[in-house]
Amino acid sequence: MSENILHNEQKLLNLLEKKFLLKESRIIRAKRVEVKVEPKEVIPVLLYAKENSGYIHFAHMSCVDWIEDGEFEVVYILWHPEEKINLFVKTRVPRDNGSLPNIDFIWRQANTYEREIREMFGLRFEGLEGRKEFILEDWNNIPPMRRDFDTEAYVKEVFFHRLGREDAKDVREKIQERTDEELPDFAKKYSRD
Amino acid sequence: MEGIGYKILGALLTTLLAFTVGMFYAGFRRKIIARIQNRVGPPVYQNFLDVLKLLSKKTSVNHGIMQHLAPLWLITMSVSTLMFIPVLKDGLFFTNLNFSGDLIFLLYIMVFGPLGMALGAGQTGNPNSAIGVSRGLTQMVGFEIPWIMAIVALMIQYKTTSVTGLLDIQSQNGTWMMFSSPLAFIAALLAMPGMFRYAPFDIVGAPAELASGPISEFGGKYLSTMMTSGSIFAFVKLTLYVDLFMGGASNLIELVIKTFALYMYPVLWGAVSPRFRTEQAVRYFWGWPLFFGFAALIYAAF
Amino acid sequence: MYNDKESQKIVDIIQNFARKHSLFVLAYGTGCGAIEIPPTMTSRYDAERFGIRGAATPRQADVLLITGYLATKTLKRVIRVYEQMQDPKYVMGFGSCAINGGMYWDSYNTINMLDKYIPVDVYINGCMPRPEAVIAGFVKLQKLIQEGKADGWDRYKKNLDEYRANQKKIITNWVMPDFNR
Amino acid sequence: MSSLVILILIIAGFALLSYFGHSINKTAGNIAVFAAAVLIPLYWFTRVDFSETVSFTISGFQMELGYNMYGKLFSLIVMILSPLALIYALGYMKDSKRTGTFYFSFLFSILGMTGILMSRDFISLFIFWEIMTWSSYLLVIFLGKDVEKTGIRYMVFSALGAYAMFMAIVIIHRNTGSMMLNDYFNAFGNFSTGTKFLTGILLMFGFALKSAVMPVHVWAPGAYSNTPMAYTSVFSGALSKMGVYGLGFVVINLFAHANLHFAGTILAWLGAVTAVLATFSAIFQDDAKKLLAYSSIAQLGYIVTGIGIGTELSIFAGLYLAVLHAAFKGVLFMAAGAVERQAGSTDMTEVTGLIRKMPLTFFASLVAIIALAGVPPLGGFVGKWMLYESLINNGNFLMVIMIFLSSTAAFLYSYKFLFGLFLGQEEPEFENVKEASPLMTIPMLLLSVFLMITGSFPGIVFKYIAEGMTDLGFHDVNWQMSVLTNAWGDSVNLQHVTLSIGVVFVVFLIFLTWKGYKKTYYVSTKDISSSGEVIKPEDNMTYSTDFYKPFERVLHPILKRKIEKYYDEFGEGIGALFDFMRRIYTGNGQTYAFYVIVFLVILLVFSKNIFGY
Repeated sequence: MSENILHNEQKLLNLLEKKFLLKESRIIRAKRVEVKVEPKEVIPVLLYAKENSGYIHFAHMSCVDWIEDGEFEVVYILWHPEEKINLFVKTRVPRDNGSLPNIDFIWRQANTYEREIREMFGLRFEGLEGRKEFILEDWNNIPPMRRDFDTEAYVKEVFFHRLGREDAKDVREKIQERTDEELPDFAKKYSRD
Repeated sequence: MEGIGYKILGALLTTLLAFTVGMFYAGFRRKIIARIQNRVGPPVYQNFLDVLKLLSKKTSVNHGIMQHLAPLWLITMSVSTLMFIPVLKDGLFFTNLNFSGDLIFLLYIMVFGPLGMALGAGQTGNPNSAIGVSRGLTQMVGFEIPWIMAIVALMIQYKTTSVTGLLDIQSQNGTWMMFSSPLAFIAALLAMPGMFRYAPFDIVGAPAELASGPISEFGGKYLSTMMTSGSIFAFVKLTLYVDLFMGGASNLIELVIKTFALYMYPVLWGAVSPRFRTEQAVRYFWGWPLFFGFAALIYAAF
Repeated sequence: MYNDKESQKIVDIIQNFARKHSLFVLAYGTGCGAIEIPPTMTSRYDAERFGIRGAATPRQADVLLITGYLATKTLKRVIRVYEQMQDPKYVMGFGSCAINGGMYWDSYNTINMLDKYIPVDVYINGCMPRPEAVIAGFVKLQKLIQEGKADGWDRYKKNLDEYRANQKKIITNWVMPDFNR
Repeated sequence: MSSLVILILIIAGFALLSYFGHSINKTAGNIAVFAAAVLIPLYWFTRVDFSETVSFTISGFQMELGYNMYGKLFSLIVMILSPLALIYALGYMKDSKRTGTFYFSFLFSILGMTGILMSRDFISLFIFWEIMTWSSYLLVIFLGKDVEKTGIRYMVFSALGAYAMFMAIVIIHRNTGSMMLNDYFNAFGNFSTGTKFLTGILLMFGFALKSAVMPVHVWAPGAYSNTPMAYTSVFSGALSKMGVYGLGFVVINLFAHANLHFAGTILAWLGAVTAVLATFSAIFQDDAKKLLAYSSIAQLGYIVTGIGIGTELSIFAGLYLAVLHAAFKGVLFMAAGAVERQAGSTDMTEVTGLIRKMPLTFFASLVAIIALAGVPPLGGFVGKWMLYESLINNGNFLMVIMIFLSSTAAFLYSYKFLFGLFLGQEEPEFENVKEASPLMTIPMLLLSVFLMITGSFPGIVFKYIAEGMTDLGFHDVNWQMSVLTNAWGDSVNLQHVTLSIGVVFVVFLIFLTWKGYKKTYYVSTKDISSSGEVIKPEDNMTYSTDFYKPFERVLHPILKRKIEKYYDEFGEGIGALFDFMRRIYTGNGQTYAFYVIVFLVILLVFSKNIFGY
């Protein structure tokens, strides 16, 4: 990796570092830049990236539940169509009573992601409009994508299970148990033995 | 009294004939389309099984009296229209009541069923049904005009308005009207696929857009009555065309050959066609068919 | 009456013959199985030779195909569609997802056993079943109809309370119209 | 005293009685109206002597009243439709104010129509014509809606018509020295060509205006839809027929006798164009009343076409359609009124699903719509058949196509009317709508029974038409009770039609209803197949906005713009043209009368200088 190749990435980092108070910033690899900011810095950084640096495409927005730290990490992924660089803007908010600013006035499609995150993680976005119910229907448990939501217990409680699946082991183990059975001819050539 | 007995028997036989022939034609249609698509296709008697199955459904649902009556209006229209069309030129059984109706009457009675059907479809409250009806009525305005022009041309040319009269003229002249007034025949023929509502004019019941349109709330015995009516009506339309333009038929075999030949035209066209939009369909009908209709009228009048 | 072939009346035999050879299929396109239906119906496998044809609305349909996993949200719609169909009606479950949840067995929003919620007459296994398997499933269903054993609709009416209890366990906000046949 | 004078006095008396009755007490007034509705037709049917003539002289002008058979035919419409509409009005106007004025004007317009049909001279014709116009004007502005536009427009156009008629009358008087209608007809052959045309066209203009023929129809949609529906049934059903009555005797007596057929042909063409354009406009209306108003114009177009053609069968068809139109449009306007009263609106994009709430109204409208559409086996078909056959026999093939186009397109608005108001999803908003009171439903049902009977036995109407046509110079008109015959000898036997349709219908009704009777379930209109989605009660799934969008798209390249707009702008143009008249006309009757008198004086004084007679 020569310096030349990472020229654009470095330029972006320098600009952002000069303008904003970044918690952390690094070039992950070529075409990948990551910055970590405070929640209140999110809108300025995104606006700056969009208006001044050419990151006009809002590619994705996702949320990670860091239950150990008691925080949610929200990742905004932007894309520069000419320089072909992904910019990851990461921010952390407290799991309890944390909230983020709404950014759907910058990119309208962010509304969809925000509503999904609101529903799946229970993270609040200030000033986000739209129906509360988005993908889930009549959900009255804790938001299902939180890590303290015990999916398996929920599934065992709510759904029925067909016998034969109760151990829920990997299929390969089941096959392993049957190795002494005679395989049919056509299956032999796919066999691992 | 014996005459009346014969008449009733004849009427029943005619209805049965129309039903059977129509059903087999629909079966052939499915078979032919399947063969064109390189499939085996269902057996030709498949439509009988469909009707029987639908009839044997244990429940049927309606949204009110108009929906209950809608299939009834359709089948009443089909059977009554059949009663006023000479199926054979001089059969004992198949003359029915054709002496007491004429072409204008036939045109109007043919609308009786679709109107009732539209009312029934309207009562279901399904938006797809209403959209289908709106499309269907619009399409009707489209194809009726060239078809009426063709008929009026015949009527003005031969100075009679009854089907029987036109049949007599054809047997007297020894020529079919498709040869003696070809322009009218072309106009009527071009309007015909619209009447059959096969592709590319299947805009009313377009399953992919409208979930089968007006009939989307009809099931069980209602749907089976509609299918019965549809097959009878297909036969009626074909027979009317044969009577008007192809000199009628003096026995059943001739009738079947002529109607089947005529039936192949919308079927084969439909088998290889996508679907028109409504306004495209109407513009089609108000294009060349209308031109030929005018030409036929001018030919007939001067 | 439908328990064994000997006790069928002649009317039933005729009716079952017609029902067997005329299956109007409503493909409820959930999951990946929906893509298996077009090849089944078109030139390559041509299901129409068995009298199987598509129906656009539940009112006209005989067979409801559940082609894959069912999310709880979709289940509500499926139940609605199933109840709108006219008796006798049959259900076919496609693939392991419909049978036991398949790879989504531990998802918080995917049901695992379809037959606890609506009566299933035929399951086709596979992930996804190929069109040959689908046709084999149809043939099996035809056989069951012929013998009068495809009586899921009857079971549903008889055990409505049980089915309702299972359905309401998942669909907490129950706002469906009544099913009172 | 003569029975004719007594009839007029009775109607006038009842008008005053109901006016004063209503100013004392509503019940008293209603009793007076009910008595009028019963006694006037009773007197007409039992006591009026149709061979009687009354003549008297007022200031040198000889006037004569007396029925001929042609007038009797139209009187039949008036005498059957108006009482039913009066009874309907008792229900319809129950909660409104100023009912006294309403019934007074209503009865006076009946008086005007009755008078017109028994006038044998131009002076009394003109007087009664004006009585009819004034009283109907009062009813057009009765609700106070849109007076600026529709009221003034109606007034201006009526005044134009009146001027035209009056000019014709003055010219005729100059030429013949008599005011008698018959003298005019007899002398017509000896007139100079200019006079023939001038009198004929002026009279035709006056009459065509009332029957809303194409260039002068602009007043009609607004006037029909703004009037209280109880009166609109008479307005459209009977009052517009006065124009047809006039056109009939002008066209047939003058042009046919003086071999001026082409004038009739022009009239027929105007009728056909009216029918097509008005039908297209009706299709795109969202208000049921407006739809019916345009439909009335279209139907009057058929009638005018029939009369304009001038052959025996076509006039027969035109007159038959006139009778039938009175019946079915009467029912439809009454039904629209019932819906308006019960559900609060006639906007077809709002009102849906009243069929189970108002079954009787629906049934009556269904019958009327089937008759309107001309579908066998109801009475409308008979008129349509005769009209087509007469046109085809006559070789007017382009006109046939236009009429066919119009009546095929009529299915569109026919369906839209029924679907928009009665079918579609049932909304909780209209949960508490009740069927209209028997006072309103019974007149509708009576008229629909009439429509059903005429489907198989149109002879009951033919009888009067054949009698009436003898006065127009067609003797020995062939008619049979239930067989229609055209000039080429082709026929339709209506009893066979009705019988076969009836038998098939009943057979399959039994089959469909009995087969699995216990397994047929009723479900609500919210239970529809909508991809499994559960429709909430407040969700309205009815497709009623832009209902004929495909058709609009079809017509778009032909007309290049929306038809309503075209009509509106046409109306606006005419309105602007007569804008100066609004300054002259204050919109009240006295100034109008004053102007008419001034005009009369000017004409009488200067007519020699103007026309050179």
